[in-house]
Amino acid sequence: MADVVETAQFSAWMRRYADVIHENAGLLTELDSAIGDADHGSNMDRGMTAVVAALDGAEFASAAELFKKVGMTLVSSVGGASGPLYGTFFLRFGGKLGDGPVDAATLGDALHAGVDGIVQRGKAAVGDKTMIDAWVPALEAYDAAQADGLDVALRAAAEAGARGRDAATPLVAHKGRASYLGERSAGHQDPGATSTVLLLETAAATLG
Amino acid sequence: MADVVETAQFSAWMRRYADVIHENAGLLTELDSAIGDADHGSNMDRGMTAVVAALDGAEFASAAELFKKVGMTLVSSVGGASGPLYGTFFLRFGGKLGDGPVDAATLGDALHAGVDGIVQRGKAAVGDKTMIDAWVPALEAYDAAQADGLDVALRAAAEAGARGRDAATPLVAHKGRASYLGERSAGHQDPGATSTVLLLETAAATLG
Amino acid sequence: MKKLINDPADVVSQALLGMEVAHGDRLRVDHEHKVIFRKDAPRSGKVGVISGGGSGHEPMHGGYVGMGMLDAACCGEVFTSPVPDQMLAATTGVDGGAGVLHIVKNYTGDVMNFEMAAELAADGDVQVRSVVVDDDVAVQDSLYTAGRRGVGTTVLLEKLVGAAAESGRSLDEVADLATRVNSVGRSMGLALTSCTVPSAGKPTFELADNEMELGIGIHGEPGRKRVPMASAAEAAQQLVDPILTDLPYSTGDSVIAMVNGMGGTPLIELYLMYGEVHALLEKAGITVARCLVGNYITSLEMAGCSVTLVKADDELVGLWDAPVNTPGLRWGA
Amino acid sequence: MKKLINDPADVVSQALLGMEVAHGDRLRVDHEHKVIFRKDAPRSGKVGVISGGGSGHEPMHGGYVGMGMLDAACCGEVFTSPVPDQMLAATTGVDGGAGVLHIVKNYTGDVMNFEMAAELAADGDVQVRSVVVDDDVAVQDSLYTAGRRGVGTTVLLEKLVGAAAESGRSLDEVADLATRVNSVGRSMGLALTSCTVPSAGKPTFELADNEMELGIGIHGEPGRKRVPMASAAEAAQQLVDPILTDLPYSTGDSVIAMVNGMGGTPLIELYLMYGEVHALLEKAGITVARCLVGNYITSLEMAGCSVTLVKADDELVGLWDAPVNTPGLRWGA
Ligand SMILES: Nc1ncnc2c1ncn2[C@@H]1O[C@H](COP(=O)(O)OP(=O)(O)O)[C@@H](O)[C@H]1O
Ligand SMILES: Nc1ncnc2c1ncn2[C@@H]1O[C@H](COP(=O)(O)OP(=O)(O)O)[C@@H](O)[C@H]1O
Ligand SMILES: [Mg+2]
Ligand SMILES: [Mg+2]
Ligand SMILES: [Mg+2]
Ligand SMILES: [Mg+2]
Repeated sequence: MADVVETAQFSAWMRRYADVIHENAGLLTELDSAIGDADHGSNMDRGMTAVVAALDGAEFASAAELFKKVGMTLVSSVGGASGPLYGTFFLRFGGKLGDGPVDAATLGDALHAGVDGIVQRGKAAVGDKTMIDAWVPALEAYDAAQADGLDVALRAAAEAGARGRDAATPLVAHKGRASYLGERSAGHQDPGATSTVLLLETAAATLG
Repeated sequence: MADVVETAQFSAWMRRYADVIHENAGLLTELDSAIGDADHGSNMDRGMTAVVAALDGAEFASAAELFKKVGMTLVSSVGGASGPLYGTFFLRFGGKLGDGPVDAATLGDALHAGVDGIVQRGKAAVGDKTMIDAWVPALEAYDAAQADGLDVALRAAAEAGARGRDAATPLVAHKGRASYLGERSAGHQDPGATSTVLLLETAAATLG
Repeated sequence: MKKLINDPADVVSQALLGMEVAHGDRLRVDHEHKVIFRKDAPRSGKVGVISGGGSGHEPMHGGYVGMGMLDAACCGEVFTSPVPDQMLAATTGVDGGAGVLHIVKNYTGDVMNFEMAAELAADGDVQVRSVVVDDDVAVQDSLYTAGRRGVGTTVLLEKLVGAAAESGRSLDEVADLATRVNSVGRSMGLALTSCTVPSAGKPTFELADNEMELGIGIHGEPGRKRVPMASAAEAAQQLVDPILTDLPYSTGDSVIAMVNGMGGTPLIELYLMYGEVHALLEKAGITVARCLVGNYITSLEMAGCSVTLVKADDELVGLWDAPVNTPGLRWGA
Repeated sequence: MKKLINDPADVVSQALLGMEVAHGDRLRVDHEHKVIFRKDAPRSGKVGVISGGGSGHEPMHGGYVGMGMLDAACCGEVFTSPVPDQMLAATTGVDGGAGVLHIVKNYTGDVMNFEMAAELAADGDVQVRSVVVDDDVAVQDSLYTAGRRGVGTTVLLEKLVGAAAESGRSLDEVADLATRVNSVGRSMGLALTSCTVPSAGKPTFELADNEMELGIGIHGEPGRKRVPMASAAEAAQQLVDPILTDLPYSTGDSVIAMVNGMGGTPLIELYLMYGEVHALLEKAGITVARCLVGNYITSLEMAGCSVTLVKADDELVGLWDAPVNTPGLRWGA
């Protein structure tokens, strides 16, 4: 268990996330078919494929630079709601990482900044049945466990994110396309919350 | 068993044929779906419904006049290939019936004239897989049995027509829409030959 | 059967009510005869141009009535040729003293019904000439068959011939032009799905997910053969090749090209197909002078498309560019 | 999945190749950014009008690029908003010094991506104003939701606003007009079938033979509720009533009306539906000043239709009648 995260680990996180998204693209699109427009899987897959292509062969002086590239790449390749939201997340996240190795507190600050960016762009709150329903409890769990170290905090965040995702399933959506369905959105798992939990899980596996 | 047909019987024939067509409209359209354009049942049904409407309340001085009305009504209401063909049949058929009661020989002449009209308009020959494949053997059988009286002759015609219809089923069509299918038309029963046999069967049942 | 209709028996007459209120500024509908007239018909001294056929091919023919194209269109039941009374009403209704051209698609029913109408019109002293369109290369032409079907070329011919009539040409000139256009027009189509005739209530045929019908007409009928589902590039080849081998082309030839949707295929796919067709023509040294991409001659909601090529010289391109103002085709006006 | 495509991943870029060769006389395609430009853009001194969104709605938006309508359209992946780079390329590419209007449909993704592009464009000294179209009465508007979707009014707005820009109005005038059109435009749609997003490979939802989806958008999504399949007359009522109760109408009001097909419904049914809609409006004392019947804003091959009404005064009717020359809408030119 490391106390700090190196830039190479962040890069590994992104590559791992790209793989996991590719494997789960069908699932994400399936979830988006029920309450959206059947593209979340292909959107994320296209974006993370572009991210890997952008990372390949490139050298980054810092994690901040790496995530600037990730964020810009997602903004420029995904489109839809998830492009600006994940793009903004990584831009803001990277902006908080500084130049050196990243400790648990810095990582926590960065996660908060990223999620603040999502909220600013998307104006969703917990209970609106969006990725925010996974992010907010994940941040709370991370904060509570931060003192126990990066690894523990990230695992706690992933688990809390999953619980948040599931807690949103019975809800009626108030934001995003799912909101157009009104009552019919209840009982369906949110695709964006699902891809968020995958991001947290891969973070725990690669950064911890 | 009558030796002559009265105008009222001809009228009954047309009404009976209208009923039989209505009952078989689904079958005729089904057959036309396989090798045509799925409308022979509704075409004939629309036409014979119009014929019955035209007969209702009308008085006809002769069978010739009655069939002039039938033929014109079919021409004006059916469309497609069957409209002009059946229409021409009845116009020519009626033209040969003369003013008085109709005996077996006159009826035979009239049937021949009607079928000649179909051939003139449609230029089909036996083996082209059209209604002609039912009509031609029916005429031959009628001619052969004519001396035995109207009733026998009409029954013989209907049976020969049915054999002709069935003999055409394995053939490749050379006329009508079915011909567009080439080899694929083989093995399917021709819708127009089928409605022709129904006409002959109802003739045997009502005129004999 | 899922259709936005009220009663399978009334589809055509009710659609005509909609046409009438939608285009009342330019069109007039004779509901008794189910004929759509150009509002200002008959135009004195102008050759009248009429067409017609079964319904279910919209916008053809009713959508092509208007300045520079048809003077009237006869609407039969779905996929059923209209009856002679309809063509007669159309013929007498558009005759401005210069005679009337009948544009007939080569189907036994259409040909016979139009023939009967022409005989009746001649009795009534209207000069009639007819052109029978038979452009479908999927069907072998022979004295011993019903001959080739009339398909996509009909649309282009109605535009070209309509422009000639509008410009004041005589009946013989217009009819000869029609014959010439037909002689240089060829089409080929394919279907990915069947369609449902309202009165039949269920699809005309069934097709597996990995199959398509090649060599279809425009009446929802199965095609010449069932083949494996192909990519757009392969499909384009299967449509273009038989056209190019049927009518000899030389490098430098020019065409008016149409990639036509059968009704249920979205425009994004038709443009993609057009890209493929255009590339094949380029490879064959053929220039596309003008083109149409969209639903112009359809089979209800059938998915699929057809390709039509009309070999074009300067005269035809000039007629093509002439103003036209119909619900289905409009430019320069 | 049966589609005339080569690869689900390349549908949009390959369709753009087809658009380019089909309409190269009037349009120019930036393939890197997937932007369709009017060939003569930028026009000095003219307000640039751009729009864009996910693909799969053809002819919208690319088919509405041309004289009197859009100067450029950004083509996203199927049903996925384009990215800011695309809007930025379009914005700078059409700016003739008079500023650029962004026509945005109200979807979270579209709004956010256009916002980011507008911020970038402002950095680059292009004056940008945006209008967000939100005309779908199926969705309740509220501060606590994503608001109403942008659907059919978008087409009519692009025409009206395009005419205003063409006539030389300023950016503020054009943008204010856009806001006004949006405020008097309302739509409602229904689906008889789902559609298949190419990358998803199977239909977004399943619907029984006796059911339809009422209150759909344009992304192949299920609607507000599943209701029993209805006759055309009933369906027309289910579409028109919510529009007329949402925006108060009085006897004598005039509208521009559109009966729009979702892609897989044949024109014969759309005309039949238009007849029903027209009759309902007449009963309500509303006059149809102008109308469109056809596939104008689609969801791939979905069967179904939508009704859009834009309350129209003389100014709007005048702008409507102004010449337009695009692949999807053309008159007077
Ligand atoms: N306003 C919002 N704030 C946060 N997340 C949102 C918002 N709107 C949508 N989302 C998320 O985006 C996901 C959908 O992404 P995607 O399908 O890629 O885009 P689109 O909805 O444009 O098709 C939803 O499942 C939801 O989690
Ligand atoms: N040239 C012809 N001569 C005789 N009968 C023909 C000819 N062409 C078609 N038919 C008959 O017409 C029948 C089809 O009639 P119908 O379906 O009503 O018309 P359409 O083919 O125009 O749709 C065929 O089954 C065939 O028996
Ligand atoms: Mg989505
Ligand atoms: Mg038939
Ligand atoms: Mg027919
Ligand atoms: Mg999307």
